[in-house]
Amino acid sequence: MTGSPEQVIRNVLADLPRHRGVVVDSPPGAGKSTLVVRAAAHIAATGEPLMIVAQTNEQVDDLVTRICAGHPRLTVGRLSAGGYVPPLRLLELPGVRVGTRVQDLGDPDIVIATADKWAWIGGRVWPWAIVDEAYQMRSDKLLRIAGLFERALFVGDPGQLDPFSIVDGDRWSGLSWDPLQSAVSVLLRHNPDLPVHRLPVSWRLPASAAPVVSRAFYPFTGFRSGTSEGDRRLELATGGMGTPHDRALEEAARSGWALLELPNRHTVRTDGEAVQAVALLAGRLLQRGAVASSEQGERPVTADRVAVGAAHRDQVAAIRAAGVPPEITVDTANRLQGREYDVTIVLHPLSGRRDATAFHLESGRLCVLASRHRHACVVVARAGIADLLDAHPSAEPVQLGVPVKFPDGWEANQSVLDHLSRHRV
Amino acid sequence: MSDRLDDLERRIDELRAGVRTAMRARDGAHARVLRAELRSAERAWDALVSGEQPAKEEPPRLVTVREQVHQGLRLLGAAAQPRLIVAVSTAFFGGTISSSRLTSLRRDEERSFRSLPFGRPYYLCAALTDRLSPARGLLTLSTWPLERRVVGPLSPRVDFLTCAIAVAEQKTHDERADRLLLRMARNIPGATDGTLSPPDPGRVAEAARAELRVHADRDTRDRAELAERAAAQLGDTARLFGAATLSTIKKENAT
Amino acid sequence: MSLLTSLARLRALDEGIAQPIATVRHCHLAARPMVFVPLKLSGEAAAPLAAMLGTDRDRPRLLVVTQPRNRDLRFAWAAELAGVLLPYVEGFLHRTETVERRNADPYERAVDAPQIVVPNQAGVGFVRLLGRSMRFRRADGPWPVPESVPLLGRWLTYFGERAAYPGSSLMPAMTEELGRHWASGQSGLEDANLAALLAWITTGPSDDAEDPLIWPPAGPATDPGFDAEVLAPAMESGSPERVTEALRTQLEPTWGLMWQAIDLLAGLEAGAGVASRWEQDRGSFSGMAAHIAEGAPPQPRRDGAVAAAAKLARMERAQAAYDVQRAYDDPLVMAEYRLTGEAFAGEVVDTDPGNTEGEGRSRKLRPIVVIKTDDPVRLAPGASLGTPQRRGQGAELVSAGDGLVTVKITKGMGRGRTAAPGAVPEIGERVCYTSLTDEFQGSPALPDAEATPWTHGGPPQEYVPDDEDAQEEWS
Amino acid sequence: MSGLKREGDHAHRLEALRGTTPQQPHDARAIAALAANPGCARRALMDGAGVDKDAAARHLGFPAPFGQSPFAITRGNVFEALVKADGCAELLRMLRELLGLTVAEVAYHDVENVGAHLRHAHTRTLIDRAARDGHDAGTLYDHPLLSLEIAGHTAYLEPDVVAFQLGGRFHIVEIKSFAVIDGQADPSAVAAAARQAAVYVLALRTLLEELGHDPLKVSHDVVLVCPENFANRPVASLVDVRRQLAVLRRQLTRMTSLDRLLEELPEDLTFDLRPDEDGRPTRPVAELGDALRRTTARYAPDCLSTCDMCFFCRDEARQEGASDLLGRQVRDELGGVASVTEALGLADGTRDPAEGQEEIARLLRNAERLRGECLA
Repeated sequence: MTGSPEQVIRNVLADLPRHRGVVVDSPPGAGKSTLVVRAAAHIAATGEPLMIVAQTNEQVDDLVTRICAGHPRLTVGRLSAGGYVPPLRLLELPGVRVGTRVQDLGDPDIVIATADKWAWIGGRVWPWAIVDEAYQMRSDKLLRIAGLFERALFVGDPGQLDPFSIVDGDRWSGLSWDPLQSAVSVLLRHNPDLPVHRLPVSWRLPASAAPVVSRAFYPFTGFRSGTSEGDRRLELATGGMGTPHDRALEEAARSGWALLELPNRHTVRTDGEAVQAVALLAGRLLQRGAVASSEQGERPVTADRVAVGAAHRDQVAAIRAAGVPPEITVDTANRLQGREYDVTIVLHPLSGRRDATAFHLESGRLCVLASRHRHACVVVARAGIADLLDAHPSAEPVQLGVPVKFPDGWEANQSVLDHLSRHRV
Repeated sequence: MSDRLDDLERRIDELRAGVRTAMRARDGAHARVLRAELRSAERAWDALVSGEQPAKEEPPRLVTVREQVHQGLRLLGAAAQPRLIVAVSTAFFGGTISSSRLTSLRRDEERSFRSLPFGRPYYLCAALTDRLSPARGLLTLSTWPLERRVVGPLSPRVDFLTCAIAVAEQKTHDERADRLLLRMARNIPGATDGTLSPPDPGRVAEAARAELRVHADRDTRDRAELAERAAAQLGDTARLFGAATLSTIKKENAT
Repeated sequence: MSLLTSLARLRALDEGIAQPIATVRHCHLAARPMVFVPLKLSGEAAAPLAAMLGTDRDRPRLLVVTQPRNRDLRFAWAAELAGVLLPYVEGFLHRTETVERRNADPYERAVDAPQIVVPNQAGVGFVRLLGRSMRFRRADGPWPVPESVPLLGRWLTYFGERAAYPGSSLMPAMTEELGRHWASGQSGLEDANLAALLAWITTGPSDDAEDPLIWPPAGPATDPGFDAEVLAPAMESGSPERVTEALRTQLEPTWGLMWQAIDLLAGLEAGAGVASRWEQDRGSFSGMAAHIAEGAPPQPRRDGAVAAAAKLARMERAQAAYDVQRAYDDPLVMAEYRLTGEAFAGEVVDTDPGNTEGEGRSRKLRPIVVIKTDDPVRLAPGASLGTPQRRGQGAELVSAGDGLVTVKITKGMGRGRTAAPGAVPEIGERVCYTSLTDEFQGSPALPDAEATPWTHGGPPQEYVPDDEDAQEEWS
Repeated sequence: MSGLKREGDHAHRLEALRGTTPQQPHDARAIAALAANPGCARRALMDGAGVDKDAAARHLGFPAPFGQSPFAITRGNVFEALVKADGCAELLRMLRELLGLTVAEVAYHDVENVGAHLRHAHTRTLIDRAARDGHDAGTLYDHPLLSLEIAGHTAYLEPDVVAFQLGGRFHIVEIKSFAVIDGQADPSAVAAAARQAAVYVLALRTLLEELGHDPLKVSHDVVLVCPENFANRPVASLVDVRRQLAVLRRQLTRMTSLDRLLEELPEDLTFDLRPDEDGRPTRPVAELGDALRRTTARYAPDCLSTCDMCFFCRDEARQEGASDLLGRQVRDELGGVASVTEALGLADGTRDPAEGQEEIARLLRNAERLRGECLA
């Protein structure tokens, strides 16, 4: 691992005028947004117009807020689709204008929109662009907007879920412009000489989690935690009752991880017992008045600081129906990407399964679920995942000309499971 | 007659099914018996359908296989595999041999030599490996110097380039010769313009010579050393057809 | 596959006969389909061995390459194949209708289109490879072929590509179509065997279907035992008749199965969306014909960046539409969504047809319908809904719980102050609502291929088929 | 001490399982196939004991549905000969184009020249010399013979060609006759080739390690040579086999840890075919069947393309009415319900859910209700 985060950011900024494209890989919570805001201000300071591309409306709004907070004198135009209702906090910002057409925005320093919205814009070329969450963006989206800018900074997390399609895209596999590949893969295959930087420090993941996530999902590049052991503390205000759920929360508060293991059994996806356990854990966490203290100070872990993650939508629905406090976010891995919480409760994708499919083994899925927390992550799973991995047949097809993707989902799952087994309740 | 044909067809179907069932059960012996019956039924069917026994016409053979191989090797001027010899023979001498007929050739030659040493003006014989054993699948001429008949590590490549030059330098070029030359030229750096059109023979020869110069010194050295060993250690038969094993050499040396 | 299909498979296994998983037919069946059963030589990528084809079940054409390693014979076979397929395909180009388009010139669309039916997915793959191996050949130059061969290559490429397009019926694979309508009591893998699948549907499972001596494989791969014991000796004998007869024995059984399968599918009534998808097929077919008529070059070896993105967008759109249409056309398909809580059906127990929202000029009719359902509803309030009973309408979920769902109709009520008769479901009517809706959102434009950006390799070299393409060896 | 004893027992038990049937040697394909269904105890035991599964299945009256067409075999042989013809002229061209092999690097060693019995030793010598001498070593090694320890037995492996002098590293060359068309080949065929090549990579790495060299001198990129498009002309592609190597290592480790499976077996259990003098099995079929049925198979339809025992196990699954017959996905969807009648009983309500089955019962009953409603 080379250089401090500050040094990396400076290197990135220095590279911007030297290359047509610059890529920055950012592991979970490594200050990607901070980098985007810094780079935006840096470019805007040159007086040249900048466009920013993000993937979802929430991400766009979030970036607008951060840019305005950090650089109140910059003017920002927020492009949106017709049906979009901007949140109040955005309308209150002085330098921000919202509109559906570029003409409506005046002539701001920065124009920002989702990739989907940018695809409808034409007739103008920006000298600079920043593409956020570029690993989650499909390359066909990039194809639609790449004509809008001359140079670009691509920022994203290579460890999360790859983009996908509802149709079979095998016909394009091996092509350097395979539309189903991520924007970054296609960009780098055509421009292999572009510099790729890596943010080396996760500010989100605590010292207990960074090495685990790094080893399992970023085995070749790696990253470290920005905080040391003991910098983050999670305390439960009220005592437990000695139930497995309480003990799991105590273990998580103590060590940052807990595996609440249920008896080995093959179940349906919406395994009632596991769903119940997840809901119970979420409820108990709030009841016991968890308090998180960190370099940001001390604050209670309120419902909005807790998330519950699962692999499938029907699991999410079942968990919700099982009585999770409504303010707690419950969602699939896909939709938790890029989010941050104090504590997460995860239903393990392989829990209760008899056979692992490629979907279940996709390393990005587990990576997202295991890297959203600042303090602790509680995993609920049925026993037997180790046997399931052991029995997993390996017959994945191999496409010529498609670079092998690492980490392998099997290895990543094994690595995480190995760590979790030390925090079993 | 059509009754007879129907009967035969039914019988053939039965036999085929029987053979395939036996084969799936890996019952080789039973399958062989049925297969023999099947072949005779099929022959009878052929005879009925075409009204006569199909007699395969052998093309008139003017030049013996042996002589065709000799011609081919003389043209190539280096140790070569049967496949290449056949291609050369077909392209330049209107040859009719197939490489399968060359498999027993070397053994026949050896037998003939043993019964009457040096009774013929030339023998089709083996190339010799660094162990002085016969190299697999390579033919040479007895009239060549030993240096040309031994193979060091670089010799397969050197021989290939030598052969390519020889093919390129042939005066007459028809379509078959062009195709042979193209096939060889594609594997020599700089010998083609990258298309599938017939290559320029001069360019091919030039490119082959250029690569040859890279290997020549070392290969010549290796061959000289091998040839010296062969001359010193092998008797007449082994010098032409290769020493079978290490023990053969010892025995031959002893006598 | 859903639990509903799994249950049907379990039932099939238990009862020894396949179970329906569709109540209507979801593919178009042509009045005069071309059944095409090709065989290839083992060990080769696309060396044709034989094909049985035709539009008349009683008079199949058998085309055979009696010596598959002889390229002249192979090209002759290709020309023969063109002699059968091209007249069939081109026969549909004469009768057309004029289609008006918004923002574009009107165009001519064939009133009917060809349909080439192959036994299985591997058959489609083989057609694609055949097309690939033929379309670059030329009628002049060093390896000349009959002019019809490259033309056939372009059509086969087109059909093979179109087969991957969701909902298209120009080149259906029989086992796939059967499998969309019936669940057998065997695995999906075993369903790829046409004889086995048909046995499940008609008479019940039979191990005979896996015995190549009784039911030869439906191709394009032949049975290795047949290759070893029958075909190889026949070829060696040098008797074309014997080779032909041998291959006939391998094709005739499948030929019969194919027509049996067509009859089975024909026994189902077509779903409502079938005609509109076939209309798209006709449009696509006419487009391809126009393309060829304009003298455009053959399809490139692989899609360029822009073409790939455009095709992906079209295919995704087609897939979404196909999924929605099948559910709206077929209650048994909709049941899969009811099972997962994305749809619900039940009886209307209360209505407020005159409910309005807003005041004055913006006052709008928003009838309320309350439905009693046994389905597990997993839809959040505010979810927008559609209904197969009134396809023009849109609705919104107001609340759900305790087996009662309240729905507000938000679209398709017209401007009147009261609802048109029949527009609002009556009490006692059975209705179904689902969050699955087919709302077409146009996809944004792609750059022209010449303007491919630097991120995708820049403008591609213009594709001109060269001599190398035409002379590519056919081993 | 006890570990040693256990290991001895283990080997002894495996010998007993095989009985008088000759040991079935593992080739690269068989080793690569170990990963096809690792959860199957029956297969693990048969492979571990070196039982000839093909012979067993035939004897049981369930011959495997595999066969290779003579046309495919001929095609494969002809293609390999073409690639290796004229001192590997085609191969040299491809290595020069693909990996930048320099023109000077052409030295060719046919390991087989020494005769079959010395091939393995000669391979060792040549590879040792190459790893030691570096640039002065040969470039292509034809017909090498490598070995790998599989569950206590030595398996001999024959890679097509080993190439050296590509950046100072050894590369396994794998020649296959399936076509690469416009840059793409059948992904399952490529995967099979990659799994097989990974076995060679591992064997060669093991050899280097034994000889005291750096095992990573063997590249994890293998050179896959296939016919291009519809012609015979070979084309080479690099295939990264790191994933296959990881899987292979896991499977080989599993092979040596069959203890748990062996412990559960009755003492006298054997899969012996009792071959007569001609090698024909004489063991009563029913007896062999019973012996095999005392081990647990994990049948899945994928077995139909990967395991010699597939028809036997499918038949067993049918008799048991196992939902495995319908595929892994169906089986997984049914949660813990393994039998068809049980699932149907839960669906139509004729059977009360056991503890833990309430959920799947509810889902199945709902599905049954919906089907009934729609088909009425």
